[in-house]
Amino acid sequence: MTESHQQAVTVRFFARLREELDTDSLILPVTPGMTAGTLLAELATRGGAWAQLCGDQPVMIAVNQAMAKPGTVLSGGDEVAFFPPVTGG
Amino acid sequence: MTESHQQAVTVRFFARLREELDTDSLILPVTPGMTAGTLLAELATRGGAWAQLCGDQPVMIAVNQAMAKPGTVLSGGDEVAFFPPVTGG
Amino acid sequence: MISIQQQDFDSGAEYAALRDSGAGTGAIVTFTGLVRDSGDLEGVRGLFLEHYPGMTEQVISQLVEEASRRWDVRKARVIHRVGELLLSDQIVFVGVCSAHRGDAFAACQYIMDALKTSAPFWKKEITTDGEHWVEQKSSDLEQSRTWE
Amino acid sequence: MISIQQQDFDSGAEYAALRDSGAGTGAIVTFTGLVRDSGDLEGVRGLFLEHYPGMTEQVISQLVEEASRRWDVRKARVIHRVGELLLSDQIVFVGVCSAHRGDAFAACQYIMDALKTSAPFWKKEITTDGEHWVEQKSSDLEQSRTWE
Repeated sequence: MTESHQQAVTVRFFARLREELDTDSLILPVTPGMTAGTLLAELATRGGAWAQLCGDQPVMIAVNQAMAKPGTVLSGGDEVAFFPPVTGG
Repeated sequence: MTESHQQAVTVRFFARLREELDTDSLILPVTPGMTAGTLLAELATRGGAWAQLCGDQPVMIAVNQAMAKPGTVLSGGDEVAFFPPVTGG
Repeated sequence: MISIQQQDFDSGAEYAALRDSGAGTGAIVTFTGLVRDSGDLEGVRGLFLEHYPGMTEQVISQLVEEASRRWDVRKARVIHRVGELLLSDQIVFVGVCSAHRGDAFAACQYIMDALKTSAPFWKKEITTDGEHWVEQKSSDLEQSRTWE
Repeated sequence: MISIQQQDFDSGAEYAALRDSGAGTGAIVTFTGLVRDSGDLEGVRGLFLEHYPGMTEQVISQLVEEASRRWDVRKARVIHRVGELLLSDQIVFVGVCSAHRGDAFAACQYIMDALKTSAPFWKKEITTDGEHWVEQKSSDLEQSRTWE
């Protein structure tokens, strides 16, 4: 099944998550009203390293390159990113 | 009358005070127990521009190049300085 | 102006550019962060810094805007390096020009504190025994919250 | 190191010297003060700075010692110019190296705030209409008291 751009989101991973999931990015379908938190929970059900997305360690969320919360509602075309707490500077 | 070094203090003036008193420094006799404040009051009795030493504008005091208070007791050989609040930096 | 770059920067040249910010500037505060042994691991040789291209620049630019709303900021400059860095290398530069020193100190420290907790950079320590992602320090979070 | 001098200074060279302070340094904060129109008088062309030779160095050196007692200070540098200065000229430089950024910011700002109220320097503004001794600002006194 092909998803049109309007019904899909790009999901990106960074740093430790990117390494442990062995994944830079995914294109996933998005359903109306779906939140970043729901997407995260869905990914966690993949098991293995993915389970940590809903584990003890905090996961930060960005939507369209701005910090977001689990409750942020997603739309087709959005870029969603999941990453560990930042440690720059 | 000649004062020995042990019974005299050097008094220095800076900035606005130096200009208005038209005086860089003085050598003055010091009596036992004399304080910086007493010396200041004595100088103020000279009248004219000197009266401002006990006037409305604050006068700061240093003894031997360290900030001091009117109550600081003077000894022969001390260097006493009077100046306006500082404005560096 | 905000730069994310692999190459080193010249703090002297950055200062000179900040100074050229008009007659109203009375105070320039700069912060430079260097790679040091964090003390968490033995035998640290250096760091690898990853970032989220695009978002990083956007977040820092919002921090500079927020600082400019809170304080008098005549000019601000942020440089953050990414990639591999060795001990004592420069990592980050934040420079702020202001009319007054209190504003320059506060704006510079605010940008730096907020960058630490909200700009998407991640550090990996490279030690003689291998690599290790650095965990966020709770002291950085607390320092950033003092500005809220 | 503390210098009171008529000649200008090179902030880039001062930064480079501070950076050369050992592997424990993680943060360098510098403050530079420039001559600006204080707004108290019209047509300011520059400043004349007088100081109390000997006492000035002693007071600043005590401020640096006090800062080193309160915070982690690996290296500190203070330069203050005296004599005639023009608008936009550099007046003062304070640079501090520390392991941590909070300490570097605090020590640098403390030294600068305390210098403003306790180091014997006096500024005279030179305007197109004549000269005028600058009065101490109550905001400087208050800023210095926040450290007590």
